Amino acid sequence: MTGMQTLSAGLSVILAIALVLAAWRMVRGPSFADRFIALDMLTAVAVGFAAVTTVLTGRSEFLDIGLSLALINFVATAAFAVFLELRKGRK
Amino acid sequence: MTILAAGLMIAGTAFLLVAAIGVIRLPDPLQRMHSATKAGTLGCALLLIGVMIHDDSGADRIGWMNILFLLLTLPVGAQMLARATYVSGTRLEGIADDPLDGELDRATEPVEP
Amino acid sequence: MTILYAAIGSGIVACALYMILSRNLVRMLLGLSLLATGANILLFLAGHTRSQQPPIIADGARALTNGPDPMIQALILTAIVIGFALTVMLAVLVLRAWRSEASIDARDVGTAEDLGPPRQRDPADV
Amino acid sequence: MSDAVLLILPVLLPFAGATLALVLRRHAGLATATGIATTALLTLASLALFLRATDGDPLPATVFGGWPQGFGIGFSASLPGVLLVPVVAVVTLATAIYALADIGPRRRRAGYDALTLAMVGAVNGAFLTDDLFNLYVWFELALLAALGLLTIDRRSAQIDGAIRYAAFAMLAATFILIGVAMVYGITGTLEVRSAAQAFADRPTDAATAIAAALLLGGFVLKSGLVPFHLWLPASYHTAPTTVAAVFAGLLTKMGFFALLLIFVGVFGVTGGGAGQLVPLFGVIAAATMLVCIAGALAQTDMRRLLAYHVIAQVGYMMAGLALATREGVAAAVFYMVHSIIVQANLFLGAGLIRRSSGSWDLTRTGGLMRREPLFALLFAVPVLSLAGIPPFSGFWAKMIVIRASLDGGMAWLGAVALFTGLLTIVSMTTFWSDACWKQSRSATQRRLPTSGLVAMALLSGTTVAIGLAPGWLWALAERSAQTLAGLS
Amino acid sequence: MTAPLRRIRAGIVLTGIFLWDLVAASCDVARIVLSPRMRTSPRIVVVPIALTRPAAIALFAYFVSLTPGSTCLHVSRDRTRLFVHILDTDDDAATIARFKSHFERWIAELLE
Amino acid sequence: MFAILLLSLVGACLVPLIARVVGRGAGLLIALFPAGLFAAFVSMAPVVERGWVTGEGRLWATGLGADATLRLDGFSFLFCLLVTGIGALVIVYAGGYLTDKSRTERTRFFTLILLFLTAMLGTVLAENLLLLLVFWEATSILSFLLVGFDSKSARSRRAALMALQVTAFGGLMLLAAVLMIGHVLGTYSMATAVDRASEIAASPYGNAIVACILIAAFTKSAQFPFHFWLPNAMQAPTPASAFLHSATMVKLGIYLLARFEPVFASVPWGRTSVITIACLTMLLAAVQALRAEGFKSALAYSTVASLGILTLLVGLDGPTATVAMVGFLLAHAMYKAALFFCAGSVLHATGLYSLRAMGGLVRFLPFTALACVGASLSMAGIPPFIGFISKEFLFQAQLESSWEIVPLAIAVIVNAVMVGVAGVITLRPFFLGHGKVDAVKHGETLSLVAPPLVLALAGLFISLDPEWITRVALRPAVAAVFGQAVEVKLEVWHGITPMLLLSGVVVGTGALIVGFWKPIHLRLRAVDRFDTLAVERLWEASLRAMIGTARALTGLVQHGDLRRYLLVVVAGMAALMLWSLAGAGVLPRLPDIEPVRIAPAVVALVGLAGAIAAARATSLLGAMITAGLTGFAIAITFLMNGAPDLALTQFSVEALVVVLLTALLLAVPLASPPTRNVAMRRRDAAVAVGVGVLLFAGIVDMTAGGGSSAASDYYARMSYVAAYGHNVVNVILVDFRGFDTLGETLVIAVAAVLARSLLKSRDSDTATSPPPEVHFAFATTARGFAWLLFAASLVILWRGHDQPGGGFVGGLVASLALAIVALAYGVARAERALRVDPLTLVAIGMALALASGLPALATGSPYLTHLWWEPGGWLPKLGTTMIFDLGVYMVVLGAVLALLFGLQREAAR
Ligand code: NA
Ligand code: NA
Repeated sequence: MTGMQTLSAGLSVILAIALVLAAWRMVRGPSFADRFIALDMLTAVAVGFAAVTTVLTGRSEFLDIGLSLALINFVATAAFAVFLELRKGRK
Repeated sequence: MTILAAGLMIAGTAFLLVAAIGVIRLPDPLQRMHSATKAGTLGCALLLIGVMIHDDSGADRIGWMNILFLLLTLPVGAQMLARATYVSGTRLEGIADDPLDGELDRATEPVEP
Repeated sequence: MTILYAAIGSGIVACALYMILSRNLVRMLLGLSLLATGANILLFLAGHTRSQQPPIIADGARALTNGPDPMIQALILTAIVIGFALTVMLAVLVLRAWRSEASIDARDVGTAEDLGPPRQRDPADV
Repeated sequence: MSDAVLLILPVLLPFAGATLALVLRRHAGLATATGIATTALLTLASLALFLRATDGDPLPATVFGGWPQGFGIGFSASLPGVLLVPVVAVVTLATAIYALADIGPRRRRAGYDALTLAMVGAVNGAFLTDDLFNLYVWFELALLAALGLLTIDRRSAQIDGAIRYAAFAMLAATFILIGVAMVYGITGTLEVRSAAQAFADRPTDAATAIAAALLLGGFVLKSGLVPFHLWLPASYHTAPTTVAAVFAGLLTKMGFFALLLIFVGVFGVTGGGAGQLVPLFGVIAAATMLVCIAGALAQTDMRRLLAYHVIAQVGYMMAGLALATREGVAAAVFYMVHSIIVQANLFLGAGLIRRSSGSWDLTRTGGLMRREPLFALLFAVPVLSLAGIPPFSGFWAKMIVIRASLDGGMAWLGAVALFTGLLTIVSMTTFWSDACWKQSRSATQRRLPTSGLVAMALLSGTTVAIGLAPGWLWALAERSAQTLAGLS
Repeated sequence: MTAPLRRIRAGIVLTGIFLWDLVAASCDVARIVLSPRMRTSPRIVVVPIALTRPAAIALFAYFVSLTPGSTCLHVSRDRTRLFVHILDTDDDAATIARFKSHFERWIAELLE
Repeated sequence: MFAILLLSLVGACLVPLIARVVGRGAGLLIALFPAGLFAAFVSMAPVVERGWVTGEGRLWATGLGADATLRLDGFSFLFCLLVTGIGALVIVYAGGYLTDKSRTERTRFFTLILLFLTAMLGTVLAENLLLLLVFWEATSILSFLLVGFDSKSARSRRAALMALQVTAFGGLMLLAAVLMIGHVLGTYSMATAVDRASEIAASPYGNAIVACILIAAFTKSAQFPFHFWLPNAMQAPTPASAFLHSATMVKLGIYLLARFEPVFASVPWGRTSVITIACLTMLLAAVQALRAEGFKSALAYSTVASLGILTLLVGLDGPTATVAMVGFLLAHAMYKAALFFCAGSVLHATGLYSLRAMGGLVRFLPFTALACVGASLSMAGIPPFIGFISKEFLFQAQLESSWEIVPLAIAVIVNAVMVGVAGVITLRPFFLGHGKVDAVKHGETLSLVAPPLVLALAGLFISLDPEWITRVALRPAVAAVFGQAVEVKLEVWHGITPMLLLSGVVVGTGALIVGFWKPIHLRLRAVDRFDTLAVERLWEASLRAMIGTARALTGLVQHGDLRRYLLVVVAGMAALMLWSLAGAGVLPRLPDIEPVRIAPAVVALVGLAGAIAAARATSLLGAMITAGLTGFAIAITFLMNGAPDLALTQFSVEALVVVLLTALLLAVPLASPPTRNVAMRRRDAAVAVGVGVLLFAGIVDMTAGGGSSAASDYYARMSYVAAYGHNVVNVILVDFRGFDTLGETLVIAVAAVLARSLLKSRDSDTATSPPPEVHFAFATTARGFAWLLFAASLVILWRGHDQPGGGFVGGLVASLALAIVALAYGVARAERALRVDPLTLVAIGMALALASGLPALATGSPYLTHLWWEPGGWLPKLGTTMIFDLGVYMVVLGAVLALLFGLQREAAR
């Protein structure tokens, strides 16, 4: 294992902690908005994971995933925002 | 170069962790959002730049596009979520006078049951 | 690692089954979606994979060496998409049920079996 | 036509037809024409395949993509698959004819033709495939198509029935999926022959035990066997007649076929990792027969009554499998062929009765003997056949199962089958009498459409033909059992 | 200066300001978050918009939001006011002025 | 012989068509057909006298053990003569009797009768037991149709169903017996079965076989406790009653018993049971015959009694019993058929049912009266009629057999009652009570009087000159049944014997009964215990109870609560796995312990936490988001374990699920109050965890087993070399296992069709609701994002063969592009932006995917063999896989959009 790989493995642990924190917010809420804010956080963390995995494996294919992830999760966020706005009028 | 890459990666990861801590610690959703989307973006970007410096296997183009997409999507998503948060009646901490009152319909009760 | 993944996959399946047993149709639907996710983890273990390399032949190489089991990944991919189609299809059904019964409680959505009491019928009355 | 083409046609034709029907969906007439034409071609192709596969000169398996055996998905031209494919085609043809009167432009525009053809293609795929995961895919396709057909009128009962069906089926699908993946994880292959080989060579381990249980549970559910049968009487009766007929004919049999393939073909009923489950088969079979015949006796709604009979019949097939003998498996195959035709026919008949008397309820039907004597005659065939009266196919089917039970040393199972047979007679004769014999108690008295009678004649004729020449089918069933057992 | 050149200059300046703001404000956020007694004074402020083109307004809102510590909540229907949520500020007027001088001016140069 | 049977069958279908053309005389014409058959059999008499003949054993269903072997011996021959002879008379009679019916109905009747005749011949000629069973059941079905011939009458239908259900029950018992015999002996030959009777009795199935045969025979021959269907079956038109329910079909039980006498005699309780049942039947029938009010019902009960006598005779040992049985069989068939004809004529003429209402009919029906007298004398056993001879044999057989006095006493009583009944039915309607009937609806016709007269006279002539019939029919029959030749001598006068004395007693008692019929009759009728004791009610009550039980059971099982249904499945699954594991008797092995990688472990645990949170969530939205968290974590897990394609797909699917489910959640209430109480939740959790634990055990064991896949290795080696792709997963999807993908594509397409069918809103073509008000920034940028996503999807599609991606995920991403448009500007705008109907897209995609495999067929390769073209230079290599993947892409795109647009529209309503 090269030094960079060791570093990446260490960084991935920190990322995992960030993931746990974001997940905590997602599970706890309390509001729906909180949960989706946590999703945005998760997106960033996931891209981070893609980045460190790239280093760990020496394969750039994983970066492709991060690329799409930003776009994909944007749609989820948008859908949720629209949902919240439309939902407010209904019980 | 490797040291620069490592430094950027460490800094990026640190920012991501800080952002995550902000998401936990800050008191209301709008404030948490600042932390999540902006610090998160920066952290990701730094991390990716570090990776690109380290890795010369042709990931540069993808890495930069990755940063670009994050920069494009996260702020727009944040704006939408922010407004939705406001509109859906979520309790906001420390907002004394609300200039949006009368401008946007706001649910009196939070949508969350 | 394998044992951990097996435990987590099984745990997700258990949670999903618990949700499926709810009478709320949307919870049931979410449970079924979760079930597919949990199953995929278990499927992944059937590949006996311990490599973190992608199943993609590197530039210049002619064959995949030291890669994970690509077959099981192809199967999981198929399973993910099928699970997705089924979940959405069930969502469509639940929405229609809500439209016609104004309830998502399975106890209220029972028209299929609500044929009234079976007519008392005398075998001699033919 | 080359052998490879012949093997793919039973699947490719319906799918191509489904695609065309989807393109033409806005024009009900063209969609109908597509459906009929495809079905007719399918019948010819299936018969051709059957004749070619049984002409003595072995028909090689095809691996799609042209890959070597074991490295791609293959179709084998072996029994019982090639025997069931033409049976499916005949039922499809009959229902397509029947649909001319039953399925109107609205249902056509909602995709009736595309959905039916997709389902038939899936059933054929399941009957022909050599690959376990491929089998799973066909089950999913059949499930979705079935749900589409079930809800084609968008009635709330249909939606509810579909939810019940879907919930069960998705559970089953997951269990099956995990089971198949475990087979892969244990043996490293998905191809039935290699998997069978691998299981034969190794001692039973926990993984095999769990995988076998998962596959058993999943396919028991798909076959509608007790205790996982509850979805079937909760949903089948809500479907339009034609659809219910297709379901009754094909779907549960597809599930049972999978049980045969896996527990005879892959595990080998007497050992190879699943031997510990075999004692349960008999219990399942007996419980299915008894619970479901009770269900049938409790009903006066024709569709529900028939739905219960559908499962009770699968119980007989399961009894054959439970014996874990070659004769028992052959009996199950024979029973499948008989049951596919008769069950579809009964639903078609019920639909015509409903059409004529305006009610699904047997206490309000009647008078068809007088008004439609031809119908009464045609309908008597599946009724008597299901009741196991000679010389119709059901008599032989039942006889073979009971005989196999005796030979297999499980006389008690034969006794249960016999008792169920008695109750089936009670149920079916009352059914016929209520529908045809007694006076009509309803105001509606519509004439029956010719297409409906033609469809029934086709199926009744087949039933009579099997009944008069059972030896021919029995020989094929025995060869099927041999082929299946040869896999393991 | 010709229009294209002005635009290029505006673009470069905007990028620079934005990068600086991103880093600086992220550090601010980090400081707030990591401080043991975390104290923020969030505000919703109204920023009057001098821009007219929708794309320009959207870009303005985007820059405001991309900068850590502020998020555009809403654009008034007549597109004259921007409602911005600010994570930590004591002086509304200064914040508004900063938005206008940092972003609006250069966006006007770039797009108007 | 086979030819006769076939001829009979064909004739049964064709000959009755005469009735459609010819009116009144049709019966006489049609009767020529059975008469011809009769003649044909008579012409075979010399052969039968010498022994028996075997029919052709046609190869029919040899594998099943069923062949078409026929065998004509003396006993069969007797039946054949009876069936064809009486059949001819029945048809003649029916021609006169059914004058009220339409031509269609008469044709139907003649067809049924002739078919029945064929079935009877088949039953008695069959040597193969399965063949016998086929014909046996056919007689039941035809009897059913004939009893219920007048289907307008509820009584007829009820009687018909009862008859069918009882006899079909017997049929099943016979089936069981036959199959058990086949199992024991390995053959279905009746002759073999009789030869190896002791072997059958000694087998473990011996008792069961005998019991089944006895039940089958008792149901068919209306023995106690199955006797009740026969009197009810009198709802049949009288000619049918005469034929089926007295002369022929009901004797099939006797036929069976007689054939299998060696078998049941080999078990200790065999004869006792037969004789006991016979005695019970006789007694009961005798009493009921006296209670009977109607002409036909009195005859019916006397028939039951006669069948009891026949059963008794079969049960008794010794040659004389056999002689008596054969003789009585013949005599009874003749006189009872004649009496039924007379009863039918009376009914036909007067329309009256009750014996007490009739009287003085000799004035109107003189020839009928004459026939009735003749037949009754025979029935009463008055010399010189044949009935007398048979009765003498009866008593002789009883005296000679090894049985005690009880059966004898019963036989005496029963025979006395028969005398009484014979007297009553002759005297009361015809000769007593003049003036009760003033006029009749129908007079006598030749068709109506000839058949009974022929039979009555035959009864007389046979007894006066018994030589011919003894030689031709009786002696061979006795020999066939008894197994060896027996000297049979029929004589009216034997001299003073104990039998004659008994006959005297019988006749005397009978005369007393005739004299005091009315008081006895009324007295017996007053005792309604006979009604309540009637097994008929028991049968119906048991049917009712059975249906009640069925209903209760069904209500218990099929209660309609989906939750409990699913609990059965989940718990059942757990039970199956547990059983399998325990039955295999193995414990799961543990895989080698590897070092835990912390980050992936944490990520996966987050996934589990999400699942637990989803299970505990109190709001649906919370459950959706936390379930999404699980999906997200699992996607990262894939990412970190070398599965970029899976990660990408899982991420896309999670996003799409959010988009689609938020549309659903817009409509339904978000609050999810508990639908189960604490106990239910605990139980559910326990069951769910049980499944989880068992799955865990299996999976862990599987991973411990290790393993490698030849196919996977092959794919790794050949993906680039043979299929031109770097991304092995994608190559598997589009090429190695493209057929799976094809099926999966269809799954998605079908989901789209379903969505369209369910969700197509009525106003979809007209104006839609205004687009939602969204954030200005989103409204301005959404279009750009959509293009970006679309471009990304094309890149993913194009690069899929070599990089992560492919048609599936490309399609998913492309649908996200339009989802953005729909979210920002409304569904209608998104639909316009797409330009084509999503379903059309699906269809085109399906066509492409299906067609991409076709070119290979032209080259003789299997379907889906992909063709590649390498133009060289800077041009990329092109293959049909690309068409395939493009098809997949389009199907996924179209299908997701159909679902999405439909859901959004429906939710916004
Ligand atoms: Na005897
Ligand atoms: Na004696």
